[in-house]
Amino acid sequence: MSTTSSTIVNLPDQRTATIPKMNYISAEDGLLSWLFTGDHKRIAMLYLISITFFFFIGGAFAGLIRLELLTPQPDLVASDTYNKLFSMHGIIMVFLFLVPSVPATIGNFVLPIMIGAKDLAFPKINLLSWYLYMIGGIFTLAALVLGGVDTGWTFTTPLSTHYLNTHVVTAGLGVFIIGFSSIFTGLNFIVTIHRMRAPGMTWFRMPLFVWSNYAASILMVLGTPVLAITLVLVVLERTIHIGVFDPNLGGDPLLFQHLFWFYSHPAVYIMILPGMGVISEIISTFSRKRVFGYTAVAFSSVAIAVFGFFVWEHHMFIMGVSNYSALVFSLLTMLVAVPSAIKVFNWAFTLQKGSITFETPMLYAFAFIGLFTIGGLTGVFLGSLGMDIHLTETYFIVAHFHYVMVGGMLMAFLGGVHFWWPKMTGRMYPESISKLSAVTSFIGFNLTFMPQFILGYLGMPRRYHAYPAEYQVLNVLSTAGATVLGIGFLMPLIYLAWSLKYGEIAGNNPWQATGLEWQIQSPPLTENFIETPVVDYEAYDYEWLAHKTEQEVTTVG
Amino acid sequence: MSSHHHDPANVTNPEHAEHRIVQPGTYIAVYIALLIFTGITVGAAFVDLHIFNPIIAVAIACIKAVIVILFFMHVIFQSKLIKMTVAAGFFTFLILIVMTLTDYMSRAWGLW
Amino acid sequence: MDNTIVATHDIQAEEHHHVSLPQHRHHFETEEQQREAGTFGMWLFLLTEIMFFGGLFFAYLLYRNWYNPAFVAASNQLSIPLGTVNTGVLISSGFFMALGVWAAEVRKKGLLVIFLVLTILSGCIFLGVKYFEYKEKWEKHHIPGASFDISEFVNPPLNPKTGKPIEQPLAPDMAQKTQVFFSLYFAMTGMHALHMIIGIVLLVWLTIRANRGDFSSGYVAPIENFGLYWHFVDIVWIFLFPLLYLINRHPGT
Amino acid sequence: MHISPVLWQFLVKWLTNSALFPREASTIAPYADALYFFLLLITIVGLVLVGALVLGFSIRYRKERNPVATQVEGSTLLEATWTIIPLALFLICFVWGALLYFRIYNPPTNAMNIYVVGKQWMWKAEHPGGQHEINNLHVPMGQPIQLTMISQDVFHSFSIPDFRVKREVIPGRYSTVWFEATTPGTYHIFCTQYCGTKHSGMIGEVTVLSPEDYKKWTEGSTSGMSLAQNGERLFASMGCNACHSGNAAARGPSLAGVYGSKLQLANGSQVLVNEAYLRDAILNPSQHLTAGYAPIMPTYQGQISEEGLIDLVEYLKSLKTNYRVQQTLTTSESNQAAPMTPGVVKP
Ligand code: HEA
Ligand code: HEA
Ligand code: HEC
Ligand code: CUA
Ligand SMILES: [Cu+2]
Repeated sequence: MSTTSSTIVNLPDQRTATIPKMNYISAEDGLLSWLFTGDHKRIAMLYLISITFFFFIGGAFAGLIRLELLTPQPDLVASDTYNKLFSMHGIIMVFLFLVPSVPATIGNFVLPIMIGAKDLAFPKINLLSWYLYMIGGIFTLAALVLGGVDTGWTFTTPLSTHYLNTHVVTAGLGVFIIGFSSIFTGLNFIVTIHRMRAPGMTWFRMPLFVWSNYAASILMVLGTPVLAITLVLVVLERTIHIGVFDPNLGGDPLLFQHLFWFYSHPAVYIMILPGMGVISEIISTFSRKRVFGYTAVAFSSVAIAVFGFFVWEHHMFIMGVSNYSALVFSLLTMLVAVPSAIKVFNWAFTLQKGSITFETPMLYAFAFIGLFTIGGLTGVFLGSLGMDIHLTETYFIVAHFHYVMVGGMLMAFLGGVHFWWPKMTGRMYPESISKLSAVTSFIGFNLTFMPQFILGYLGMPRRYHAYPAEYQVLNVLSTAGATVLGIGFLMPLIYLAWSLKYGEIAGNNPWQATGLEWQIQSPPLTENFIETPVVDYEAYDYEWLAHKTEQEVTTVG
Repeated sequence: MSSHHHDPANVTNPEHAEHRIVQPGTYIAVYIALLIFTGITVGAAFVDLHIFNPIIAVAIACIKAVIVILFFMHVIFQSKLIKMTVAAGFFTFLILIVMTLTDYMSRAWGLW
Repeated sequence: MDNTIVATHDIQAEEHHHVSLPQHRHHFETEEQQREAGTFGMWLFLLTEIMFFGGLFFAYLLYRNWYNPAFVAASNQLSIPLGTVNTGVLISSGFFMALGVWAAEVRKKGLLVIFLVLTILSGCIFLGVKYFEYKEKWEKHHIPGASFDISEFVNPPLNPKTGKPIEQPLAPDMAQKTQVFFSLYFAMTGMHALHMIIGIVLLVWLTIRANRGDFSSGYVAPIENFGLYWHFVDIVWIFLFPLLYLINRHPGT
Repeated sequence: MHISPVLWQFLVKWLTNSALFPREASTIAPYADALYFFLLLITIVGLVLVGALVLGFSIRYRKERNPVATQVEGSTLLEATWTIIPLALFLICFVWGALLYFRIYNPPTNAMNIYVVGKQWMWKAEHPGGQHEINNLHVPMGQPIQLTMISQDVFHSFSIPDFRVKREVIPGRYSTVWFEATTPGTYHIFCTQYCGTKHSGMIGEVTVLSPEDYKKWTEGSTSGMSLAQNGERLFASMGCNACHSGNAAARGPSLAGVYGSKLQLANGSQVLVNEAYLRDAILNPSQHLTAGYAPIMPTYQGQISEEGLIDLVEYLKSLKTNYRVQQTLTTSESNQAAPMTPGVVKP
């Protein structure tokens, strides 16, 4: 027992503790038993490994981008190579890393357990989803190996359909296939949440992580198919020259933009909502308090999902859409920002009167709140029509979305991985070095992307391979920051791997958290629960937990 | 199966409906209705009704689709959850159409 | 300390004691739960299909309004008899499918197999007719792309009796836009046909299983859920038919 | 501490030279900056507020000081507060942004029109007087300039950060933007929409001149033919005047004074004839038939470049009577080159 006054970590006696013999990892041996598993926890692990792999590929591209931008001259790579770098960086980071990040790994692992289910509703479809992801990933890698693709992650027509001779079709098909993997994950979550809750697990007893993944799943199911059909049309237009988007044949290239952003704006909420769920869990656990305004936070997730469908045109404000319609979409954009504000303030007030400790996941959660607030409020700049004219297509956008995607979701993802690591592996990560890495990435992050806001207002366009010399100072800062950031992201890779073997034994509930997943052994059994749990307490009920622990101690001891 | 596994809330659960077997009679009625409506659409297409031609065509198609959804696809006997799900799908489709049309319809505003 | 609600006794003994059907999956509490989960999952999948076709329908709506004369002229190239027959065929196949579900529910194996086979047959007829329609377009160079030919719309063939063109001739710029119609025609009917082909493959597999007796003892979820898919494909056609074939069939306006 | 003098100079230069904010060189820039500062203010206030709450609570309620948490359910009053206040602030941002947007995209009526054609990867500017520039744009100070822009291939985007204006340049359709420069000097033009390999090379400079210098510049760099004159030649050589001869018996309508008028279309609607309409009438004539005429006008799609179209459009805009057309008619029939009278060069 290692509880000091500044931590809540509660580990079993390391001399006698062991990892339970029977668990989902030891249940079966051999690679095949993983490749044909139906166990949501094993699939989560498969996903974790795959997305980490793709993250570092995407990160390597980011590194090369930043290196090239160190000097104003186009000296490191040729311009078409540079274009391929940011295109592959964007495609990989968005579709192969960030969209599946929290839902397919952490969500897959803990969501069924949180609601007391033995598995997701459709284990085979869950596995299929991973295979689709891998096939899509292979397509994308193939496009990369064969010579890359330089459309940007937005596949803008008519550039992508008629003017580039890179591997657009391969990459497009890759994204198409990954889209179905995402659809199946979302579908599985929705059915599971509706149908598989344990007795007593009412909607308003569900952890907020479940709510936010539910909201994100709605977006995945309803948004992704539109991207799919759009990519099909792009591929057809490129291969057999049908004329749906081609202005020379009478098509409207803006139609592509509409259809693309109809998915891709909701997609940015797919990329943040699950992370918000992680933050709710972490903040509650480490301040030992029920999340302030539980219902408001739960409903704000759903509100973001619903309103998220009404704002896509804000990516097209200067593209020649009708000014009146831009007006409508700008107004709606302002509305969709409100639920995020509600969440942020509720998290802040969860801390009030809590009993706060600062373990690594909590540091990531703090980073999230700060960085997401900056990223989100700069989103309001962009939603404000007149301001968007000056800011759009500059580094301001780049900074905005890295603040929400990297500063927000990636930090949440890392926080979540640290938070549930003991549950997933049965072992603790090393605490001090992980704190160091959290702080490193926070500093590196701000150094990388804060200068980009200024660059953007100065007017430096995005997707530029060379730039006027007066922008260099800020770019140097940014590149320096990216180096620090890269180190901050590499460290967890190393020490988490290390901890698989040498980490301390975690026990069932190192954080003394209330979720159902913490009431079972770590790592869990294949079946999660031997007997279906009956839930008779609200989410985040620390009094219930204290009471239960007390009882157990008295009965066992 | 031990009894506490049943959620007592299920009895009035809006997500739950008794399973019901639809009899062939219903299917035959629906089948005939669908064929008749097909005939009507084709017939209506040959009559010049100006703006009403496409409206009628789409209206009939909608009626046919609703019949199929309700009876062939059993939605009328399904739980509220399924009904809401179906509605949500078409609602999102409407968002796509209506919100995109805000752009296309108002592009020429101020030019007449 | 051990603060778990999970006892650590042997799990094997506990497992699967409530199973009543071999198809029942271990992680569902009851068969009913499994069945409803399946239906719900299928419906969610159909939602994605709605949105998938939704993108195409919007494109159609837009260009039909922009290039109405071209859409009218191009639409009149499609054969109403073939389209109507195919609509009938597809509705019949949906009807057989519905009866198949009923047969499975009342556990009549023979009937089930018959209805499934009828469904497959009607599906194949539909695709066969579609093949001939496509072939005609191919011969007339109405497939979008480099070889697309607009001459028929600029100079419509003359009616042998009256000596007048059978269609309103289109100005060349408008005639170009018939290509947009055919692009959408092929994209939409092609996607629809693709769904039918996938459906027929699944149907064959289901028929084999039905013939083995898999669905004759109360386990009908695969048949039911496949039925939902098949009916959805029908619905898509129910819209495609008037939209593509019947835009304006009253000459003189 | 020793800093290399080169680096030092560089830093000084950078700090004194628009280190944090771009120059304000157009009438719109101050408006944009005002909104920017307002948004920055909101962001800083919001960030400080959230930061203060999080840090304050973290210090006050850390475990050492507060070993046992007090459970609190939530508060409707607080929820309402942080729904309504941000909403109100965001709505202000919306209204302010919308006002700015319409200011930037609605040109004043007295604006001088310059055409810009974007193509992979260069900007071509065409002044009404016939001056052509590549990756350069000379404009007079203190005069509203409207750019009518079109792309020959893919999406581009015409951006002058120091003016705070930007607009997508679209294939197949005119888009417009306007500005009024306030300070002489040169400023960056960027293509900000990703447009292929040399996207980052699609840059240029806008040179703001005093009205006198601008006049000198126009005279110095004229090619001798105004856009309208070029258009007139095209009008003859492409055979437009065969139908648009201005005679009552002509097969096509008279085009004199058509620009700026309201046309009655065959489908019953009315349209205002602007540049975009003229361009479209040449490429897709049957899409908006003028009432009373048959759809006989051929399409010129693919037979004429965007520059040619601009010339024609300028010519049609300048066409106040049919006098020139008839002149052209006779000269072209007699197989002579179109005459060059500077009289029609009125933008
Ligand atoms: C995770 C991803 C994510 C998230 C969550 C967001 C969130 C938001 N985004 Fe962002 N966005 C992207 C990812 C994301 N975005 C990407 C990838 C692009 C570029 C795509 C490309 O072109 O390549 C983009 C581009 C983009 C644009 C288009 C810019 C352009 O191209 O011209 C716009 C315009 O409106 C916008 C707006 C917003 C808004 C209003 C939000 C809102 O949801 C934010 C809401 C949050 C807050 C507002 C913060 C919390 C509020 C408070 C704490 C209250 C503060 C207190 C007071 C005010 C008192 N985004
Ligand atoms: C999830 C999304 C995500 C994430 C995590 C990131 C992470 C990063 N991104 Fe990226 N980014 C996007 C999404 C993302 N980005 C998108 C969508 C675009 C737009 C693309 C487009 O325009 O189409 C973009 C564009 C973009 C640009 C603009 C390019 C341009 O417009 O010209 C820049 C420039 O600085 C950049 C930088 C970075 C940096 C420094 C990181 C850092 O956070 C990365 C840190 C990580 C590392 C540095 C990895 C560390 C490991 C190693 C270095 C090991 C190396 C291994 C080997 C060599 C084998 N990104
Ligand atoms: C074969 C005859 C013919 C030729 C050649 C022709 N036009 Fe036309 N044009 C017409 C007719 C008829 C109309 C009116 C019906 C319509 O709108 O299409 C018209 C309409 C127009 C209009 C729309 C304005 C209005 O008042 O209706 C413009 C602009 C125009 N033509 C420009 C041109 C130009 C420029 C050319 C040459 C490049 C050209 N036309 C060649 C017959 C012709
Ligand atoms: Cu042109 Cu970028
Ligand atoms: Cu967006």
